[in-house]
This record gives sequence, C-alpha cells and structure tokens, in this order.
Amino acid sequence: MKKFVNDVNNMLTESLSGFAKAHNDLVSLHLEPNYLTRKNKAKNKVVIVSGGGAGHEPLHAGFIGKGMLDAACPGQVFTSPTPDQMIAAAEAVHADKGVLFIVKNYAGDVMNFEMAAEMLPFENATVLTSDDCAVINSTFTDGRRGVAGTVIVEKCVGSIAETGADLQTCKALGDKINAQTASIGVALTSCTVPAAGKPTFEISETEIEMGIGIHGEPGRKRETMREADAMVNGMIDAIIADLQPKKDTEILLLVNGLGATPLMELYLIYNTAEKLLTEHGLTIARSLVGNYTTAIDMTGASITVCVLDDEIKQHWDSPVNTAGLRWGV
Amino acid sequence: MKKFVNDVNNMLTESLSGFAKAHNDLVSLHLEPNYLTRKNKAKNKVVIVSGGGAGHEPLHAGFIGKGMLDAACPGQVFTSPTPDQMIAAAEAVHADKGVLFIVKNYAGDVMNFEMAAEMLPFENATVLTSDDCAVINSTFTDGRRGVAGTVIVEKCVGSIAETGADLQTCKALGDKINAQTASIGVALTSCTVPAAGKPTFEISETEIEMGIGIHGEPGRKRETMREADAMVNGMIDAIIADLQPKKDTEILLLVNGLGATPLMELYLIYNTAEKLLTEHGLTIARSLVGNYTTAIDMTGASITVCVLDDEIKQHWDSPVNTAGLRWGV
Amino acid sequence: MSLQTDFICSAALTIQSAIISHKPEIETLDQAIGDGDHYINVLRGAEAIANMTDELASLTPDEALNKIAMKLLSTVGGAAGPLFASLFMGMAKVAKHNGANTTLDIAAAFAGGVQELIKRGKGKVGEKTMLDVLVPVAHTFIFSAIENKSTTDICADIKTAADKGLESTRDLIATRGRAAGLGERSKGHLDAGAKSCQVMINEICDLILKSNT
Amino acid sequence: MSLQTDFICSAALTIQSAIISHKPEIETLDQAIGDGDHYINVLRGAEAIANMTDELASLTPDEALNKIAMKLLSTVGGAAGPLFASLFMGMAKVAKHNGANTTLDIAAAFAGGVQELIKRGKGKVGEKTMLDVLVPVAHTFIFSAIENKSTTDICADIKTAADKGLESTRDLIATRGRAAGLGERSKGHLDAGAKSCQVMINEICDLILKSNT
Ligand SMILES: Nc1ncnc2c1ncn2[C@@H]1O[C@H](COP(=O)(O)OP(=O)(O)O)[C@@H](O)[C@H]1O
Ligand SMILES: Nc1ncnc2c1ncn2[C@@H]1O[C@H](COP(=O)(O)OP(=O)(O)O)[C@@H](O)[C@H]1O
Ligand SMILES: [Mg+2]
Ligand SMILES: [Mg+2]
Ligand SMILES: [Mg+2]
Ligand SMILES: [Mg+2]
Repeated sequence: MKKFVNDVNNMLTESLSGFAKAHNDLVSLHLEPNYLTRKNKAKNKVVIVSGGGAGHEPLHAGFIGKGMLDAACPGQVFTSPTPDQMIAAAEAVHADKGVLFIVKNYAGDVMNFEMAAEMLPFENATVLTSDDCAVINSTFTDGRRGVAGTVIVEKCVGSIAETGADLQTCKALGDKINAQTASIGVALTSCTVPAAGKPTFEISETEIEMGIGIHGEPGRKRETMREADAMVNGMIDAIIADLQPKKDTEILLLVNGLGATPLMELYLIYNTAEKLLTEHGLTIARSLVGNYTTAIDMTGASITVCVLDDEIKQHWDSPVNTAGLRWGV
Repeated sequence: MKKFVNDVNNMLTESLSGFAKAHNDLVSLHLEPNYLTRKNKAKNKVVIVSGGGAGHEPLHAGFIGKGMLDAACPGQVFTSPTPDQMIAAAEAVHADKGVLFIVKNYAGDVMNFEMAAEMLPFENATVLTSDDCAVINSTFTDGRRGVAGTVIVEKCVGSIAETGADLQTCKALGDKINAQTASIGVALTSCTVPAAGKPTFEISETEIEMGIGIHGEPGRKRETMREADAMVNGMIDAIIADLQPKKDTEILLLVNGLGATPLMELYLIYNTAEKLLTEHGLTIARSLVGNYTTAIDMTGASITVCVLDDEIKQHWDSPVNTAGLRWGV
Repeated sequence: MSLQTDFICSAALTIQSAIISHKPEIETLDQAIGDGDHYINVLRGAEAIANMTDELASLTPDEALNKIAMKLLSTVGGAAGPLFASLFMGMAKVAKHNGANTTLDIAAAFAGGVQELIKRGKGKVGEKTMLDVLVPVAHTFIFSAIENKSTTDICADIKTAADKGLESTRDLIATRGRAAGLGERSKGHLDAGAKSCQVMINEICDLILKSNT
Repeated sequence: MSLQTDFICSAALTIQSAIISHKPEIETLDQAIGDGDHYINVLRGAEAIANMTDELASLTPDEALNKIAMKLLSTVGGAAGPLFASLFMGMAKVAKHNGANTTLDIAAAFAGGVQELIKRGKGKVGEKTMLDVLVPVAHTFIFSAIENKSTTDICADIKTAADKGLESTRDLIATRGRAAGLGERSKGHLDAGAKSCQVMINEICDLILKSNT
C-alpha cells in the first residue's frame, strides 16, 4: 500500500483538519465526536444532515454549504459514523424546523442513524438512498445500496430546504428522487482500506468487477475486461432495465469516478453513455462528470441516471456553494 | 494497462466529445484541427489561449469559460499540440485586442506555440510558465517546467483580460505570477501513457520519485517511501528555498492531485503543508485542493505556493465559470 | 456462576488480545464478502473497553454492561457498532432486572442481549450474520443452565454451538448485511461477524474455565 | 545521386515500417528519460507521410519536401514535430534554390535542413538530442560528397556517423529538451530522438544502396 499517510489511526483526523482549514470559509470542524457544520448556521429551515464512512470524498463533507448540507458526520474509512456524532451534529445545526437525515442504505448506516433518530430531541425524518441497481433480483431484505445518486438527493433536498419547505416536503422530494434514480459501478482495480493495508479483493489484468459497491463489495459479476463501450453498454442496459424510462424523458446523467480514474476516461465514458441513452430516446438535460462518490483509490466508474421533472430540475439548478459542487453563487 | 478505452487512437477524440457534450453550456469543440472555445465568444478583449498535451485534465479545456480561457488546444496524450490548432483556435476567438498564449515551458510546447505565434496574423504575446522548482540547480538552458502553477496564471490572467486590460498588461500579470510561484511534485506510482500501454517508469513499493514531472519525467531524486509528513516537509523546504518569501507574506497554497490520489490524502497533505508554511511565518490567504493538473493515472501530488499581492488576490477571487473552477457566478 | 464486574474487566482485556491474534481471519472474511473493516471496527471497540476498565471497576455489573454498550455505540460504528451495543444494552437491562447471581441469570441476560440485537438488526438465523453464532449460543446457554450442567460442560456446549454456528454460515447465501448484495457469490465464505463472535465467545469460555479451576 | 520525388515516396514508406520495427527501443528510451511518447509521435508523422505519397507523386522534390514539412508540423506535435518540420522546410528551401541534381546538392539541402532545425530548437551538439546524430551526419555527407566518394562509401560514412552520434548521447548529461530536468540522471541512456534519427538515416541509406545496385 502506497499512500500519503502518517499513522493510519490519525489519517481521518488529519484529513478532516486539512479539509476544514482549506475550506474555512464554508465549514467548521468539530472533533470527538467528529462532525462538520456549515460555517453560517442556517435560520428557520429544515437542516439536512448526512454522513457515512470516510473514503468516499467529496461525499459528504464536500457537500456542506448553502444549498446543500448543513452538517456531515464522517465515520472511519468505510465504516458508518456513530449516533453520538449524528446527535451532536444535529444539535449544532438545528434551526427550529426539524432535521432530515440523508442516509445511504447500508445496515450499519441505517442502524446508527436510526439510533440517533430515536435519541434526538427534535422532529426528524430520514431519506434512505438506494440507487444501486447492480444487484438484479433484489429480494434481499436489506435492499439496494446507496451510491452516487446520493449526491443528487443531497443537492435537491438541500435546495428545497433553503426555500423554507417543511420536513415532510423535504423528505418527499428526497424519496421521489431516490425512486427514480439508478446507478451501477464497475471496478478495474480494488480499493485498499488504509487500516487493512492490502487490496480488498484480487482482480487480474483481464478481469473487471461489474456492479461493484463503493466499499469494494463484490458486484453482480466478475467479467472479462473489454473495451469501454462494451462495459458502458452493459451498465446502461442495467439502468434502463431498472428505471424503464418512457421515451423523450429528460434525465440527469452522472458519470462518477471511483477515485483513481482519470477525467479523460470519465469523459470518454460520458461520451458513450450519452450516445446510448439518446438512442434509447432519452434527453440528457443535465450532466455531471467527476469524482463525487469515490471508493478510496479504486480505478473504476459508476453511471447514474436520474429521471427529471420540473421540480427536480429547479432544485438541481438552484445555487449551491460547497467544496465539491458549486454554481449559481 | 486497465483503462476505459476503445481504440487508443480514438481515445482523445472520444474524450473531447464527451467533455464538449457534458459542458455544452460552456464550450464548443472543433475537430481537425482540435480545439475548444468558449461558448459565448468574448468581445473586445485580449483572448487567452492555452494548450498542451492531453492527460493533464482538467488542464486546459476544463478552464475554458468566463474569467479564464477563451480557447484551449489539446495535443495527443503528453504531446504538445500543433501550430495549426493554435492558429485556428486563436482565429476563432480573436476579439480585436490580440491573443495571449499561456504555454507550459517544455521544448515541444514552446516550439509549437512559437511557430503559431510567428504565423498568426494578429498581435500576440506569450506567458511561459515554469513553476516547477524540482530541479535545484537550473543551469539547464531549457529552464524549469511548467506545472500546476499554470492554473493560477490562467485564472488570474483570464480575470484581468475580462477587465479590458491590454495585451502587455495581461502578459505582465502572467509573468509576475509565474515568477513568484513554485511547485514540486512527488510520485508514488508511474503513469501509463495509453499508447505505450505500460508504465513510464518502474518504481517499487518502497520508493518514491521526488520532483516528478507531470509527464512522468524522472524527478530530482529517487527516495525511500516514508510517511506523508516527511515527504511534505521535503517539498515545502524546496519551495521555500526557491521562493524565499518574506515573513508574514500572504500566499496561495495549492495541493494538486496527479490523477489517482484520493481527496482524503490530498487534504491530509494540505493539513501538513499548511502547518509547515505557517511555521515559516507565512499566511495562507487562499487555497485550492484537488485534481487540477494531472499526470493521467499517477498516484502522487504536487504542492504549489504562489506569493500573493493585492492584484493577484483580486484576480484570483474574481468570478470564474469553467468546468474545472467555478466561483462567484 | 455469578457475574462480577472484575470478570467483565478481565474479559475485556482478554477479548482485545484475542481479536488481535485473529486479525488475519477476521479481516480476510470481511474483505471477501464485505468491505474489509470488520476487524478494525471490532478492535476499536475492544480497545476502547479495555482502556476503560478503571472506570468500570467501581460499577455494578449491569452498570458496567450499560457503560460498555454506550462506549461501543460511539466507537465501533458500521453494522457491528449498534449491534454489539444493543447486545450489551439488552444484557444490562435483564441483569439489572433479574440480577446476575446465578448461571441462569447470566444466560437470561445474554439471551436478552441477543434479543435486543435482533430487534435492532431485524435479522434472524440463517441469514449469514453473527446471529448464526449468537442465537444458538444463547439457546445452548439457557438450556445447559436449566439442566444445571457444570460450568465446564456449559462452556464446552457453548463453544461447540459457536463453532457449529460459525461453520453453518459457510454455505449460506447472505440475505442481511453488506454481503446480501452478493447473492450466490456469498456462498463458500464464513461470515466475518459470526467469526468475531465465535472468537470472543471462545475466549470468554476459556476465561471462565480458567477462573473456575 | 539526384533527388527524385519517387525516391522521397519510397523513403516515406520504408521509414514507416522501420519505425514500427524499432518501437521497443525508441519507446523505452523516451520512457527512461523523457515522457514516453516519442515513438508514437514519430510514427504518427511517418504514417501521415506514407499516406500522402499519392499527393506527393506529382510534385517537384522541393515542393514534396515542403508539403512533408507542413504535414509533420500539424501531425507530430511535441518537440519532434516542429524540429522535423523545420528539417524538411530547410531542405525544401535549399533544394528549391540549388536544385537537387547532384550528391552535393542533396548534402547541402540536408545541411540546410539541419540548420533550420537548429534555429528552431536553439540547440547544439553535445546536449543529448537528435542533433548529436544529425549534425555529424550532415558534416559527413557534405565532406564525403566534396571528396566525390562513391554512393556506397558515402552511405557507409553516413551510417557510421549516425551510429557514433547516437552512441555519443549515452554518456552525455542532457541540457536540452525534456531530459534536461534530470541532470546527472540522464546519463547512461541513449537519447530517443537521436535513436529515431539514426534509424531513419540508416533506412534511407539502405534504400539508396538498394536502388543503386
Ligand atoms: N442486520 C444484521 N443483523 C445481524 N448481524 C448483522 C446485520 N447486518 C450485519 N451484520 C453483521 O455485521 C457484520 C459486519 O460488520 P462490520 O464489518 O463491522 O460492518 P459493515 O458491514 O457496516 O462494514 C457482518 O459480518 C454480519 O455478521
Ligand atoms: N531543442 C531541441 N533541439 C534538438 N532536439 C531536441 C530539442 N528538444 C528536444 N529534442 C529532441 O526531441 C526528442 C523528444 O521528442 P518527443 O518525445 O517527440 O517530444 P517531447 O519531448 O515533447 O515529448 C528528444 O529525444 C530530443 O532528441
Ligand atoms: Mg463498513
Ligand atoms: Mg511529449
Ligand atoms: Mg465491514
Ligand atoms: Mg517525449
């Protein structure tokens, strides 16, 4: 493992401190329990609090700021944060209209946020994101995983909260977006959890892991490495099969890097994805390409499609000012 | 080599097409010769045209837009673009006040831009960036390499051009920034040029390449892999030795990823760099952390320090609206 | 058997070193069908508890169990954090209510803990989780206690149940937790949480046997 | 010797295949002390020229050389692009002025090309670049031509000069081009550009010898 690290045990804190210093106009950092809040505390609005294991940067702390999150709770690498963090964060940012938690659907995250929600002295609700359509036949009781679609949920829910919408309205928008968003990822290499010091899985030069999770969880299938178009084709098919969008539907297309994939390749993927989706009769009305929901240092990418409507478009386009997403401000 | 690629020969075009589609609000793409221009042609200003080999994304096309570049000419991966591209790009965006080329100091880039400049029917000037202080004793006639400091030059020169400044004023600001900017990079792994299909250099698990160039050119020294703080310390020392900034000087600190380094680690580097620079009596007044000048898929990072003054701060802070840098708009 | 706080403290220390010595197996299992952090999660919890034995020493057993629960909740994270925290919360609740003065009391407390864990995780036996170890162990413990077996026999029964439970996860298809996404591909690997539970249960049994002689 | 356009066309095709067959050496050299693209740069140029032989066929030799120069300028890029383009521009200029009807004419044209290349790159012999091959070859060509040697001898002289020039780059410290950043570490490797020039010069000599017999 070759990483920029001093002591693996301090890696998270050192990185958070760097993040907070580099963005001291946007965020404040609290340690023990660890959470980050928006620099200028919002007034009289539903506050949006998210969190999850570290290693997915810029998710979530990179999305703190006007128009998106009020607070984020980083866990250890790939490990859900703990209820004390969530409670402290919610208390720090609460602005009299309740707390909306945005939680990626993993047993650990769900249970930790659940316990925080139970203990929290404020009105609260939760949007669970579960956009990963990698697992085809999802009869599994834990349901689908939340992956890069979470960014779209956080952006839009953050936007509607700024308008003064109440808790249920914010949650409803989040749930709606999640329901019409599908993602799938592919890994060319494994990630390496710093504490483990070795790759999570073995994969040869001629293999890919189709349907990879953002923690390096094995995916749908180990497949043979092939040209980009063939990989993207399989991914788009999975998304279309899942969303079954009507012709002429407007969509948002997000091509997300998993950490170690050059932008040049992400745009190449976008090029093919755009072509295929257009052939499916869809209109790419909005797009995003870059590293937004990563898996530490994995070489790989995910494709996310969100079916748009006027409400979602409005909240996607509205101003946002965070370290990781910024426009209109 | 595991990459998202169809045919290596089409990789650049496919990627450029994806980029242009994903950012069709910001840029227009012209193929053969390859160049990208700002969507809304500027009027009556010095136009800023840059370019260089592909593989450094988002540099340069990612910096096209209001407040930064008017056009960019992408060469093949790690290969300077050609004069016909530069001439066509300059002709497409020229807005009656001349053309300023921003060129990273490499023999290939210099000669190609030089030939374009000689053939161009408009008034033009060139800012050569040469911020890489990796090579200590630079008696070498070709001078230092231009690396991530180029982003700062492009941002500020782009800004001053928007104010209607004339060609010599724009060039003077670029030259000034370049003179007071120093960078140094370190590689933990090699990059792989797609057409070569294998890593540019061999490097073991216990080695690093200190002073790496953004094309994988070997650096100052092959050193032993060690903890992040020790690496950053060496880099900051090199920068301080080069810039010799006065105490209490305000600086911009840029921590730049070379392609495959997770944000988490870049922020950890920032954390240490900030501490060390503060100990040197400097004030970090502006900062930037992320992948801005990459070396394809190299694991590594560079640190850039730019000594600020009011003029540079003003132009750094001014609105910019590009795929890769966006604020104030 | 009766449960004393000083036993809880010794158990905490033993568990810490047992986890460390089983690092490779636990880590590899969560890498194979999970995300590779289970070892470090459990270790973080074990270390935190081992470091608070001074604080625990003066507490009653149920207070100590509760304090451990809260500590686990705020240090472990992941799925294991709330689950283990619930286990200890449930144990504390029953121990507070019933006392922990007999073997049956302890068995009931453990069963109460497993109950609470199940409530939190909404799981059941057969889903390839730590429940495949914890539930049979809880049953065995209760039955052996009711049958008034010797401490030695009870420990032996429990260890067998834990081993069998662990082994049973090998051929299961995961339907709960992170491995559930894998479907058929989860077959052929032991569950990491089941393994860490088996390790801890084994250690505690050995500690009981040692203090019993 | 006189220079005919059809020779230029055959040379273009020969060079293309020669470059391809020397891929490993050329590529590895630019990877060692450069950025690894020299092979693909030269190949891109060689292919472009090989593909335009139909267009070239009807031109005079100096027109053909000029057309090649412009094509190289817009296809090769990197340092090699403007340098090779200048070489052909310079050759075209001299050939247009002097004609290319004698061996000395051709040698003068080549020298003129090298002159133009030097102007563009501001380089000189001893800096570990292609000039370490091109300059001695230009000198040798001129002198051998003046001495009225046989084509066979001239070609032999040129090949020796190219080989020696290439070999001389091995122990030089680069002070020009991308490798200059390396200082001492550039020692011990041949220069990639010198290598590609030596390969091309060798091929052309062989082609001359072949068409001579
Ligand atoms: N709902 C659940 N009920 C019981 N045990 C569970 C449940 N979900 C997960 N587990 C257990 O937790 C273990 C994983 O723990 P850990 O790796 O620490 O968390 P995470 O899965 O969040 O990374 C699994 O091996 C499994 O035994
Ligand atoms: N100023 C110069 N004069 C002569 N030759 C040069 C000069 N600069 C570079 N070269 C030659 O160019 C070669 C590199 O070409 P290439 O790899 O195509 O370009 P780049 O260095 O831009 O990647 C070097 O090996 C060297 O022989
Ligand atoms: Mg985890
Ligand atoms: Mg090059
Ligand atoms: Mg895990
Ligand atoms: Mg090169």
